[in-house]
Amino acid sequence: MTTKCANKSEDSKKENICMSLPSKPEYVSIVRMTSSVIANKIGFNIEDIEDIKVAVGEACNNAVLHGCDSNIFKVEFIISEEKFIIEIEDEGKGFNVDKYPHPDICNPKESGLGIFIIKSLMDNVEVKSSPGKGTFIRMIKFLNEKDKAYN
Amino acid sequence: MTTKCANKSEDSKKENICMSLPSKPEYVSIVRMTSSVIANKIGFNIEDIEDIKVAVGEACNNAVLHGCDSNIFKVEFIISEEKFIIEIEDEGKGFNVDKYPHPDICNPKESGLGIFIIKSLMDNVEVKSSPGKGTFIRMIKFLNEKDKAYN
Amino acid sequence: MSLNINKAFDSEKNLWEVKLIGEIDISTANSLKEILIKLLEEKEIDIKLDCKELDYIDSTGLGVLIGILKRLKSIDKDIIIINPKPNISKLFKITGLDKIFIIK
Amino acid sequence: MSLNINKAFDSEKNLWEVKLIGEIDISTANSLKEILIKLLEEKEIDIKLDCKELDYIDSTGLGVLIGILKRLKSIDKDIIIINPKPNISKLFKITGLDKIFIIK
Ligand SMILES: Nc1ncnc2c1ncn2[C@@H]1O[C@H](COP(=O)(O)OP(=O)(O)O)[C@@H](O)[C@H]1O
Ligand SMILES: Nc1ncnc2c1ncn2[C@@H]1O[C@H](COP(=O)(O)OP(=O)(O)O)[C@@H](O)[C@H]1O
Repeated sequence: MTTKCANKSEDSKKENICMSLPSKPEYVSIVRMTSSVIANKIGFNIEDIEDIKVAVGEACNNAVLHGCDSNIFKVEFIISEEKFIIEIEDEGKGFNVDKYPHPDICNPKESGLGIFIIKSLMDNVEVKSSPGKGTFIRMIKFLNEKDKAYN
Repeated sequence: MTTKCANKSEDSKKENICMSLPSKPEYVSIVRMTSSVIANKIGFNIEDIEDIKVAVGEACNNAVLHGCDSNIFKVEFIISEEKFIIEIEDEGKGFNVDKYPHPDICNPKESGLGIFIIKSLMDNVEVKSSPGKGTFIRMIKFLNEKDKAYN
Repeated sequence: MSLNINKAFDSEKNLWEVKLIGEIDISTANSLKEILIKLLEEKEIDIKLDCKELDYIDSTGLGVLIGILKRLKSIDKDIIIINPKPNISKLFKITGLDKIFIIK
Repeated sequence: MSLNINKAFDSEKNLWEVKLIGEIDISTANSLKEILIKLLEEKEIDIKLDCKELDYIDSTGLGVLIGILKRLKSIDKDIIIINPKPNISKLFKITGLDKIFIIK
């Protein structure tokens, strides 16, 4: 077994779960499920859990669709008391983050909604990509005060 | 992100999912859930999925209970058409696999059932352990012909 | 974790009634596309999608629906979406697609 | 993904009726132990466990039940398990614990 994951961070209150999976469509739902199980454990409400599930699904779709065949993609779940960070990384073809197509409702297209949906559903989204090397996306959902109190 | 996983094996028909998690009780159910989602995708019947879930849970319990604090444990799911292999590894205190306590129904004890349960539920179980270094357990469930045909 | 699709021709209202059960995602969107295209090859009429038991849809599923809608709009036909769950309505809303699909 | 425990005193049959809802595992077994010990501190009588809505148990949960049963057996009392799901019955069977607990 060769999995290696630091599972440590500056802030000792944070805890990490790392996954790596084959870049294939049939594995995306496993990551979605895992993200919703973790979000539920952290204490997010149902709407937030759904948002996280969709956003994670979209990022995995991109990793798989634009990743290379017979490759893998990696997911890291970073759990703390007040937020849930999810990082998804592929070694696919990458893209120019400054000029990918944005959705235009007057001229709807079959593709180009993924990142827009992620940004709409999550509180904070960061995308880094190097053409030819791969893509990294970090998304954050903050736990609202009400759900925190409920924990 | 530092996850590293080969996700490749001699047999190209095999595919791997690697996870690493903090050695804490609250993360065991995430691995259980993930194992049952994967088993379901492979095509196992409900009874087999339950068996896999319990066996994986028991192995994770041991990794967490006998692992070191502030450490991690690793899980690898190896998926192929005819079987599901799960490997669980910790860097905990290890034990002597030739003389750990076996259950005795005439004198039931609060502990010592875990490995017995795993061996009862899975088709093939292998345990390797080095005192002071850690423990590795590999368990296999074969897909029966009926479920294979159903796929 | 999978998608079931039940289809029926409603001769009274002259439309395809399609029940979506399960999840539309990257691994199931293609089979939805194939089924809807086959229906339109048989008869190019309105499609009513009953989403009562649809638990999940993502951009790959929305993309399929947009493609089919464009084809239908070009002959003045529509896609009507009924009974969407809150998470599904939300996705149509944030993407603005609630303005081009008929959602009931 | 969690455990709920409802407890009631059945004065007619003089036993504790405990409903287990959810999952007993490494992260919830301890709270089960504490609750059962508290009940026995109040009254050392038979415990009836209704497992109709118990979805999962593992060796940590079985260990708790064994510990409590040993204490009860020493004063000739019992644990009675009712309505176990097939996966739970199976676990009692393969461990031989179906021979020391009363399972209905
Ligand atoms: N992980 C990725 N690797 C390579 N290119 C990507 C990745 N994610 C997004 N892109 C590029 O950005 C574009 C927009 O992505 P997105 O908004 O998710 O829509 P879609 O994937 O449906 O086209 C994609 O068409 C693709 O060119
Ligand atoms: N991952 C592990 N690391 C260290 N010791 C272990 C591990 N797994 C099992 N053992 C040892 O083997 C014994 C039997 O394990 P098991 O049958 O699972 O029962 P239990 O964990 O309930 O005691 C344990 O008590 C422990 O001493």
